[in-house]
Amino acid sequence: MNSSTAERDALYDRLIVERARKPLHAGRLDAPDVQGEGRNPLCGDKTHLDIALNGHHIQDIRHQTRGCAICSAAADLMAERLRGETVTQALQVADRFKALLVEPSSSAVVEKSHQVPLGALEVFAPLRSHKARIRCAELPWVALEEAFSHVDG
Amino acid sequence: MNSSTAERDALYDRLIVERARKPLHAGRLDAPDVQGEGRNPLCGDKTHLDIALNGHHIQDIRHQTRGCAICSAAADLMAERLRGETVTQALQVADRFKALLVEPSSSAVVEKSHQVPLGALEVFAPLRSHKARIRCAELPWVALEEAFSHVDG
Amino acid sequence: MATHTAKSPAASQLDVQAIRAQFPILAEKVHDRPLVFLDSAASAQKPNAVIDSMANTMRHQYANIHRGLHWMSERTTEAYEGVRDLVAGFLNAPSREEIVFTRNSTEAINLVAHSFGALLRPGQAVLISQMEHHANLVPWQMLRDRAGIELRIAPITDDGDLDMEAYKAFLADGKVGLVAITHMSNVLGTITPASQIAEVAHAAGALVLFDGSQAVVHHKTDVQALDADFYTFTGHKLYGPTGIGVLWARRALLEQMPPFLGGGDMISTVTFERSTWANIPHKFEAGTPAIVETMGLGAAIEWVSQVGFDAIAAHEAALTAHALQRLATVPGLKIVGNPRMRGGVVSFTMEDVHPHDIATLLDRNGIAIRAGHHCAEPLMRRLGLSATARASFGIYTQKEEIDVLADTLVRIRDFFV
Amino acid sequence: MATHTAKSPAASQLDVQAIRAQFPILAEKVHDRPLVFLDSAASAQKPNAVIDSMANTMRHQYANIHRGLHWMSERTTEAYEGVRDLVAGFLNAPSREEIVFTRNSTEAINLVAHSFGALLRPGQAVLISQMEHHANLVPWQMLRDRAGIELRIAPITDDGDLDMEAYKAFLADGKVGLVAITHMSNVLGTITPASQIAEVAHAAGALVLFDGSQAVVHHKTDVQALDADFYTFTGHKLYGPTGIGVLWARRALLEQMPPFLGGGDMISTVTFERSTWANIPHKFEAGTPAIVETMGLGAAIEWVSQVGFDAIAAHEAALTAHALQRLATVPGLKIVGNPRMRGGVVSFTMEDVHPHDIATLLDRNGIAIRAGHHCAEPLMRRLGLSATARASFGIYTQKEEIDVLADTLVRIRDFFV
Ligand SMILES: Cc1ncc(COP(=O)(O)O)c(C=O)c1O
Ligand SMILES: Cc1ncc(COP(=O)(O)O)c(C=O)c1O
Repeated sequence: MNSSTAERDALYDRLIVERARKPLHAGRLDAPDVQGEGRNPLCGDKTHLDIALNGHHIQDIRHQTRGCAICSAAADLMAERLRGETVTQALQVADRFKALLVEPSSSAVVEKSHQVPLGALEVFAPLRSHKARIRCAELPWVALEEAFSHVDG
Repeated sequence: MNSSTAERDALYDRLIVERARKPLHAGRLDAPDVQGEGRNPLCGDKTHLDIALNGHHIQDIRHQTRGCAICSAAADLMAERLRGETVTQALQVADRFKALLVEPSSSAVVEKSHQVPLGALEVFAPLRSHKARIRCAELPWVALEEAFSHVDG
Repeated sequence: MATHTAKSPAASQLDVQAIRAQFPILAEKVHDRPLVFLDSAASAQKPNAVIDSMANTMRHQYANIHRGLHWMSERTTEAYEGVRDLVAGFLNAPSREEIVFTRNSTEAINLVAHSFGALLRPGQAVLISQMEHHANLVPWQMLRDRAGIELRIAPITDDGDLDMEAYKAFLADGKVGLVAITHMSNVLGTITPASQIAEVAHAAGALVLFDGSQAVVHHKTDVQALDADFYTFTGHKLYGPTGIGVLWARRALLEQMPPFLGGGDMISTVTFERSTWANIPHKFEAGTPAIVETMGLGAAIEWVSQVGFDAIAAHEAALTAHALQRLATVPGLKIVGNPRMRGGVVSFTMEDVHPHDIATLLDRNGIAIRAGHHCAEPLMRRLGLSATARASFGIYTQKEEIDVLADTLVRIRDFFV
Repeated sequence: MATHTAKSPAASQLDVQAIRAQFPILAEKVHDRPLVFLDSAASAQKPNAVIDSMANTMRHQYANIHRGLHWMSERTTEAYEGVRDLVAGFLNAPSREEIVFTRNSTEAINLVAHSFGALLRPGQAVLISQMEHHANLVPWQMLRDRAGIELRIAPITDDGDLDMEAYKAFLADGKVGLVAITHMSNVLGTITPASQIAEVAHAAGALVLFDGSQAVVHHKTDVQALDADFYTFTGHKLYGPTGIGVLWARRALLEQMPPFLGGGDMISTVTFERSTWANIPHKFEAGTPAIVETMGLGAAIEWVSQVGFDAIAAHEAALTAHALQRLATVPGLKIVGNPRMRGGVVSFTMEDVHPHDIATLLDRNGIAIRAGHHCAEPLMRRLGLSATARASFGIYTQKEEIDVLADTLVRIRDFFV
């Protein structure tokens, strides 16, 4: 297996493929407190988020995604990672995730990474070298930001 | 003297320079039968023609030219060549002059040249290799065509 | 200029290896794999003839054109205007003055929408089809919103052909001033029945523009035989440079149309009060044109003509047939569209694998295809899709590359299912 | 990217021979004489850095840009967008999104006349000057005739400077929405006092566009220091390719302005009913751009920046001073214009010898200059001339070439008198 194939497999980590095929956090909530939507008009991808809050904590979070494997898995792993976090923590994870997708150049990023662990979301790191696909992984986070734009942190 | 200098001298034949400086047929007529004007908006050159007819014959012809040496000399040598010709003959000379300025490719041109001699106008032949200057020499002939557009040949 | 009509059996056999050797980029590796470039419909690669023509112009014979009285300018002007003759021959245009150089097909269509659009009256309509590239849709929407021109959309059949009955019906009320339709779809590969489209349009009193961006690459184009009124194409898809495109239009139309851009070279005289326009085609070429790119376009046309459209068309037909057959064997793969006549473009989708994922995974194997809406969003909506994957073939494409594509698609699908 | 501000004394000494060696065309002969190219203001020659950058793009790393998901497309997109960064640095623009690629300066000005022009209201005015190139005159005439915008012309002094008093007076009634003035005259060589022009315009509530086609070549440009609102230039005069130009405009203006051309890449979403536009700058870049030429422009900017504007400006100032002095000794020769600040452009006339004859006879000696109205007919009328001869100097011009020019002019005059 040469390095390029290795990288390919890294980009499409088994976890990504599995979550894209069989998401664990897909669906809608009966009574979401906030909702958000992300759309990429360039390819028609779309994520809808339903979030139930308990005070400042995310009690439940579900997504409905139509998109590529990267986008679908990102939505599912995001939901998994954020359940139970506060809104503030969730937005910190969002920042950290964005930083993951650009070259790890500034030490500020490294520092932050000690504070907010990304967990399974780290599988998206190889996207760095696939600029054109980065927005696929970002789409659920766009929806998240929209959902929280109505909540004061 | 290398060939390029030779060609230069050929293009600006002594005759052209002299006629440009001291035209022999410049001026206006008191009572022209027909008049014509040629303008080149791209450089501001301008020739005005006054022609006196005697029946179908060109009795007198004068030009007033503001332009480069090629244009001025062409006007003066045209006037000289056409005085005394019929309108029909003048237009034949015009055709022949145009043909002189393009590559002598067709035998038709050669044939014609036996019929209508250009005389001193032959000095403009080197213009062939200076496409951008051809319209300088053509301007007086544009004026001629305008003048004769009101005369039935 | 090479003849377009060499028709010996030998001429229609294309020596793909010899051709590939003329495209330096094809020797490149991508992710350690040999480049398999199946994205020519987006933009084709360039042969040495084109690259060298541009470089040599800049190395040996360059100056700004028109009205320069010195040797470099006169020679460059001659060469530039010589390409106009070449293009006229390439399209079989009645006259060189009918060839207008633009940046690309998009600008050519915008020019028509602006300058011919100015001759249309409110209440008149422009008729396009459901399979247009945005380049042949958005300029007409802008004209509609600016000038009160109605925009009509002729439907396509499920196979991806223009629905000729519906097309005729759209022309029936005589309000359509212009039909603007692609000569070949960049998504479905459909080659439209252009002369029939023109005949029907003319019978209804409409003029007709063909977007030839894809079509000119694959077969010999003859605007007189098509009875077209406007025809556009773009250099970079014809193995030529970027930055250069062509509008052909009938002389009488160009003469009637007001200019598009103002500036140097397109005027006859200028005063502060008023300007008058140069003769066609210069009226439509404002400012310093893409001189070097025009030389490159000339080289591309000469090069393609030397290869010969009989050979090109035969080669691409064989490739396309092979691709349709091989792709049909890939599990879960669906070809999009089944048009009566097809150029070297095949769109497809795969069950359970999004086109973006297909493209990225193919790329990891050195295979370049395009995925997305291909600048034809409304067509995607008509097809009920948000994106397709698209492989497109050129003069340098090898059968074996299509085999690699099909085999890799099988592996990708395995990976996802 | 090379720094623009290296200021060591060594850096401002330009090694002309080393520079000339990088321009292959300068080794050419014309009419058996070494080429003396004094027509750079019309279009400059190209260094190997530019030629090679274009050829190597086509040889090694080319595909259509934007939305391509494969390696060649991603790398080409990065390189293309990288040039936007370079241009932003070159102009000291606050943001890369403010850089719009066009075909040339002419298209850039037409874009502003169209899209910013659409924001002006009847009764408002555009103010230009008497020394504008047709590119900065005709688009405004077309806007005037289309939209009922008044067109005002600020006079110049007999020396060829903008008449600042008259300029202020034209702004006094507050109706001027836009001042559009050249940053350097292509006929007189005048470098206009741009920051002063901007200050006066802003005080009167007008925005200001500078036509930098000539200016950017000769000195470092800083749109923020000038306090400009729009700035345009053209690649081919900056030792770069044809087919590529630049519009810079303030972000807020670009965001407000409606798009110019419609098509692919400039949209966000498209339905048959309605389209929405992409973010700036893409909103203004419809269709496949001049990709290869953009790379060439990037190479030109890097190359010029490496040479350094201190060195370039010093070299050209020395050449121009030498030319003014040498030409003054030619019998019957009159320099046209005597501006306070002058770039490397000198127009002249000669008693008894028409500029066309001068140009042709110089050309017979291998010397390329321009003769005519230089796309500035109204300026010619203001000067009471129908044409001038114009010598213009570039980075590769040698003092000796100016001597050859002057000597040959003496011989030409002898020949005629
Ligand atoms: C059918 C069709 N029309 C128009 C265009 C636009 O061509 P360009 O981007 O060169 O203007 C394309 C290519 O993108 C196309 O495929
Ligand atoms: C001052 C000025 N403005 C505008 C232009 C137009 O440049 P382009 O022809 O590249 O659009 C030129 C050059 O011809 C010029 O000198």
